Amino acid sequence: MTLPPLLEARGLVRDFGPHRAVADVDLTLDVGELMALFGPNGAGKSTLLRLLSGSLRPTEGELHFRGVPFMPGDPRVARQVGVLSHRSFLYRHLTARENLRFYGRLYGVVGLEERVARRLETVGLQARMDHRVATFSRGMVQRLALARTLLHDPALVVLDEPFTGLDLDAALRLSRVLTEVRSDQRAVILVTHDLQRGRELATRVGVMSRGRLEVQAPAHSLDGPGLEALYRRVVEVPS
Amino acid sequence: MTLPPLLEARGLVRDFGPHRAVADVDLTLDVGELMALFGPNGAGKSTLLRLLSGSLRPTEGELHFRGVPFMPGDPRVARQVGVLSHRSFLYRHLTARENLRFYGRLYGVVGLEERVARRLETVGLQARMDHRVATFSRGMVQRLALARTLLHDPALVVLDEPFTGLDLDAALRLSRVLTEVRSDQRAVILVTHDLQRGRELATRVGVMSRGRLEVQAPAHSLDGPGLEALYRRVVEVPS
Amino acid sequence: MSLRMIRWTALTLATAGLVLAVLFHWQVFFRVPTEASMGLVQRIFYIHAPAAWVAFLAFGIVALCSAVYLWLGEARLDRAALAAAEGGFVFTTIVLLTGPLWGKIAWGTWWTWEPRLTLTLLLWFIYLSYFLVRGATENPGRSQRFAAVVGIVGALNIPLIHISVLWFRSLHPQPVVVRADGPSLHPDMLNTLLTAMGSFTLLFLALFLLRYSVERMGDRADALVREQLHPTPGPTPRA
Amino acid sequence: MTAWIWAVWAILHKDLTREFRTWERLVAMASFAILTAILFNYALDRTEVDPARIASGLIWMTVLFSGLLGLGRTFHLEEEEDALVGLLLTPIPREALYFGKVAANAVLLGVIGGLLLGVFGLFFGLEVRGNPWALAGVMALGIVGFTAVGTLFSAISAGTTMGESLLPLLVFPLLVPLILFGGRATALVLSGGPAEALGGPVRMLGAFAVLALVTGGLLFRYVVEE
Amino acid sequence: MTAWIWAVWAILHKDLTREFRTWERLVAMASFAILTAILFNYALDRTEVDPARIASGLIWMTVLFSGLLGLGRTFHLEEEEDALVGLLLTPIPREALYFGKVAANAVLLGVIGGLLLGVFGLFFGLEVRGNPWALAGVMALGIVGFTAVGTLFSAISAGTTMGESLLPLLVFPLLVPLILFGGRATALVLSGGPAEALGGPVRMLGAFAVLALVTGGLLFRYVVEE
Ligand code: HEM
Ligand SMILES: Nc1ncnc2c1ncn2[C@@H]1O[C@H](COP(=O)(O)OP(=O)(O)OP(=O)(O)O)[C@@H](O)[C@H]1O
Ligand SMILES: Nc1ncnc2c1ncn2[C@@H]1O[C@H](COP(=O)(O)OP(=O)(O)OP(=O)(O)O)[C@@H](O)[C@H]1O
Ligand SMILES: [Mg+2]
Ligand SMILES: [Mg+2]
Repeated sequence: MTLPPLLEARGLVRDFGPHRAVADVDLTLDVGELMALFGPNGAGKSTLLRLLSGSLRPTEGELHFRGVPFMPGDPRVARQVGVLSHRSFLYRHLTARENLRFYGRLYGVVGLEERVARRLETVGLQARMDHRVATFSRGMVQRLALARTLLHDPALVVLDEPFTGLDLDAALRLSRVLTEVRSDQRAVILVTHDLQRGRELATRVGVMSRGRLEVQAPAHSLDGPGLEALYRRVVEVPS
Repeated sequence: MTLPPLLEARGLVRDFGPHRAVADVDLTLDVGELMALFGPNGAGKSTLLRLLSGSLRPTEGELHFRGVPFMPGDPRVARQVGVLSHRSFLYRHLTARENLRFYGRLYGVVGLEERVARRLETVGLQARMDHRVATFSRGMVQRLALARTLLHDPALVVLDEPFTGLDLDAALRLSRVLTEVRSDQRAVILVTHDLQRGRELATRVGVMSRGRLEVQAPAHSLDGPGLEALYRRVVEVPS
Repeated sequence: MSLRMIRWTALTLATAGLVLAVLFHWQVFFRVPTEASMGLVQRIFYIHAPAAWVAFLAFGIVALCSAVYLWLGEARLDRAALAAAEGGFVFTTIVLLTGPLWGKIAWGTWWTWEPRLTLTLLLWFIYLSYFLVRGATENPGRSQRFAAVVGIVGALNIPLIHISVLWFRSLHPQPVVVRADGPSLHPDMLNTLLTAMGSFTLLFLALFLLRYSVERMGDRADALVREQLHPTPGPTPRA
Repeated sequence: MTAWIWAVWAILHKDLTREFRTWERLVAMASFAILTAILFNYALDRTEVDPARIASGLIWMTVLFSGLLGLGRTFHLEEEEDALVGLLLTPIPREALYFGKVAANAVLLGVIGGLLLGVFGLFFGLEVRGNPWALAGVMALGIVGFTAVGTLFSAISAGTTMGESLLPLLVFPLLVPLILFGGRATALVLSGGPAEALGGPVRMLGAFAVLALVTGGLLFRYVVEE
Repeated sequence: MTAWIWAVWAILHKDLTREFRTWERLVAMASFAILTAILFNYALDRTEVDPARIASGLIWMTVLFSGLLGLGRTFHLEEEEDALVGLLLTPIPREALYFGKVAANAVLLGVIGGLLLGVFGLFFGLEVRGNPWALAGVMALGIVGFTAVGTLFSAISAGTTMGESLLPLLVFPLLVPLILFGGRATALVLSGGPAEALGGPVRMLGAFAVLALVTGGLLFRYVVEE
């Protein structure tokens, strides 16, 4: 018997008034996969991720998580998804630790304290954990946001430009963590503008343009120049 | 006779309470230069830029612009500086064009309308110029923020992680613009975590760590691996 | 039901309503006995009360459609609610105009602070905010849900308005029709009232349908724009 | 169910932690309340009317205004870094979020309410100590109703481009009964009126509170869901 | 100098564009004023006092409330994306920024104020048409003073972590005289009192306005200075 895919999207559409941000996207994501999404500004990547992570209601189309259809706000799914968006979702007046504790409680994380400590250590913020987020540098905020995203060991990790503001060291840590997640019967989908880094991390790459997910290809089937060529072809060719 | 440098900083220090974000930085920037600053998260890069651009008052040290000392809020200097920070400085409820017009007026830009149009075109936002910024994607906001920064043809351009959220095309355009600026008897100082891209653009590179500007070197004296080695040495070695 | 049909029914209803309107005006001026205590002005009653009831009916529809809309998320229901709300707003305004006219003569004042009057005025305000909320968000779906909530909560006032005259000592007459022990009216008065009632109801329904069809056409327009911006996909490049 | 309560508590705890770190809303509401009391003192021409006689009404007006000031920001705090989106991505039921917020706001307003009674008692020489329990009870009932409505609509106004300025328009029409009965009940207590007379308004306040909480709990999800 | 005026105008224009793009905010504030009037009506037990007698005081209270509602947000708009920082990086003098903001706020409040007079006139049956010019004058003076103070402090509170809620705490003590004299002047005009009696309070209002504008202009730079 074969298990249903972790996440499956059929005919996803999202309109903002007259503007169609995501147009008819089909996508399946299986455990052990790490998908990297590329595309020009305004292609609809963030909107697609918001749809997949259930923080935005699709205008049309349906979503299945482990074979069961779901709508935004379904707790069974929410518990297993971790999301990093353009904004950090953090409270500027609470300390790093208080932020994680708070979210940990809402996710019903068990053994919260030492889990929080561990995550803070993964992103290298132990030293600052009792400082208010308002005093953090951009990269520190991004690190904390990542810790928040991974806090409850989500089965599906959704990351929108996760490398933003991270220094070399932090970026390296993140790559390592993501590879672990992938190889641990969980799945990752991320958006980035850095083709090479995306390709190296991913098992599969996809390119969006004008709201459409134009191509998908296994990462190993492409080398650096190959991916760039593909990207350019998709973006230039008006579909 | 030699002209004084465009920007000169001596013994810059900035404390946040007990925490010293920038510690005793000396820096001179001349027209025709493009300096790229690197450093780990929390090194003090953004704070340094805020000091140099006069949006933050130094705890100690002094700043000279074309040889004349200045303090934050000095209009003579403000007119000639363009700043891009982590935040966009834009009004979400105004359209792209209204935003640029507004700032253009404040900078006393002449021939505003067609200047605005030109800038919008440089960053490739003509199509969306009459949409409210609130409806923009992250990259679009970043593009508009760049347009705002360059609107008044500043002699000194200060950019904090300007490539954030830009797609390949936009990043290319930006690189081109910056090179123009540099070769046009003006100067640029930017922060980025992308060593290679920074090195290719820059005439000079600097690495910060723990608030200190540890090294400065002409860009051409370093190849990719060389720079990375330098960076690691500076960051690892506790100074 | 097709838009064309909707518009035709609307027109027929409108004509019927107008006919009845003529009829009841004839009754009001030539048929019904003059009420003893208040004299001629009392004849405003035949506009005043029916208007109020139709308004109630309208807001009832708003609440109903809104509730179901929230439940099913069916855009049409939202449009219906909006259409009904505008009708209700109009008729409430009529009540708020005829009331004072009557009051000026019956009570010697345009307005007094008296539960039913105040609550009616507040009802008017609630639906004013109903329209405000619609326009006031970045994304349409959201404002529609907000409006729905306002519409539902606002309707809770209606029973209060009806009961108010019974609960509080008040100038405003007690129910003469809708009361436990049946209508207490001269039969001529009663059937005039009923004619007026019917006329207003038909007119309201006509207005309702017309507005509804207009809203629907708006949706069509959006759809067309979208179709232009995103023509149905051609062959997509494969990797 | 326990998870449910746990979540409510987490929200409450978070809001209060933040509050007692910045004192933001408490300070604002408190000062607003006190100074309003003072201003009423000035605004009302003593020769025309003895403020003490109309105090009960003014108390409720002040609770209302300072309440709006505080409530208006509950969801703004969440909007700052899109934290609200983050909250909605967590598996907690939306109702838990709502009741958590209501609880937090009720606590804040409770503090203010108590303060107000004291202040007005002082300025207008009211007999607050008469039977404080009745007074507290009335206050509490009213505040619960108020926050139940206010929280729901502050979620709406925070979601609009108009922000707080929309809130009063949304809630005032609904709060008339509150002002009316709250004021009447308070007046009765202050004037030491008969207990049975108190029954009516108090029952009304109770009904209002329950109705508000139920509708709020039912509708909230639709307000916040994206 | 021309550059200076140009800048003031740019700010004013920007704020008003935002306001009038959608009349939302104005409508909201206006209805807020009206609703407050209604609530006052209810809060004040009519058997105890005839609101008409104390209307002038209430008018000013309401101006204040609705004003705070709007003022609180003036710099909030700028904070959203750190736009305030961006403004301070432009070569315009800080004073220009201040006066631009004051102007924008004054315009808005002016509209509200006028509306309020109408509403109260209607509800409380005041003789507004008596001599409208005197009324308008008093209103205008008061509003200028109010916005001058309010704008300055809304800048302060926007800078503090406490956000705009801190505003009332900072502004109210200063506004007591405003309410006092404004209320008195209005009362005099409404009751058609002797012109010379009016002189006193009006002069005070004027003094307040001037003083507020001057201090505001002087202090503002230090408030927004990073
Ligand atoms: C001044 C503003 C007034 C307003 C806002 C107002 C409002 C209303 C409303 C909302 C209703 C419908 C209530 C219901 O049936 O549940 C109503 C009904 C009625 N009004 Fe008025 N009214 C006003 C003035 C007057 C005056 C001055 C009179 C006559 C002295 C009057 C006489 C009636 C009568 C007889 C009914 C029908 C009562 C019934 O059968 O239920 N109204 N009014
Ligand atoms: N709330 C909104 N209202 C209207 N249009 C919107 C809204 N949000 C997004 N859009 C539009 O939808 C399109 C896709 O936006 P999205 O943020 O998904 O792009 P993106 O692929 O993430 O771009 P970037 O790489 O810059 O992040 C854009 O054209 C944007 O203008
Ligand atoms: N307002 C503040 N209050 C207290 N500490 C601050 C404040 N702003 C910055 N800091 C501290 O100053 C140090 C430098 O911050 P800065 O933003 O300059 O770092 P950075 O080099 O830009 O890092 P990144 O690469 O993440 O942007 C950090 O440790 C930060 O915590
Ligand atoms: Mg994006
Ligand atoms: Mg930085």
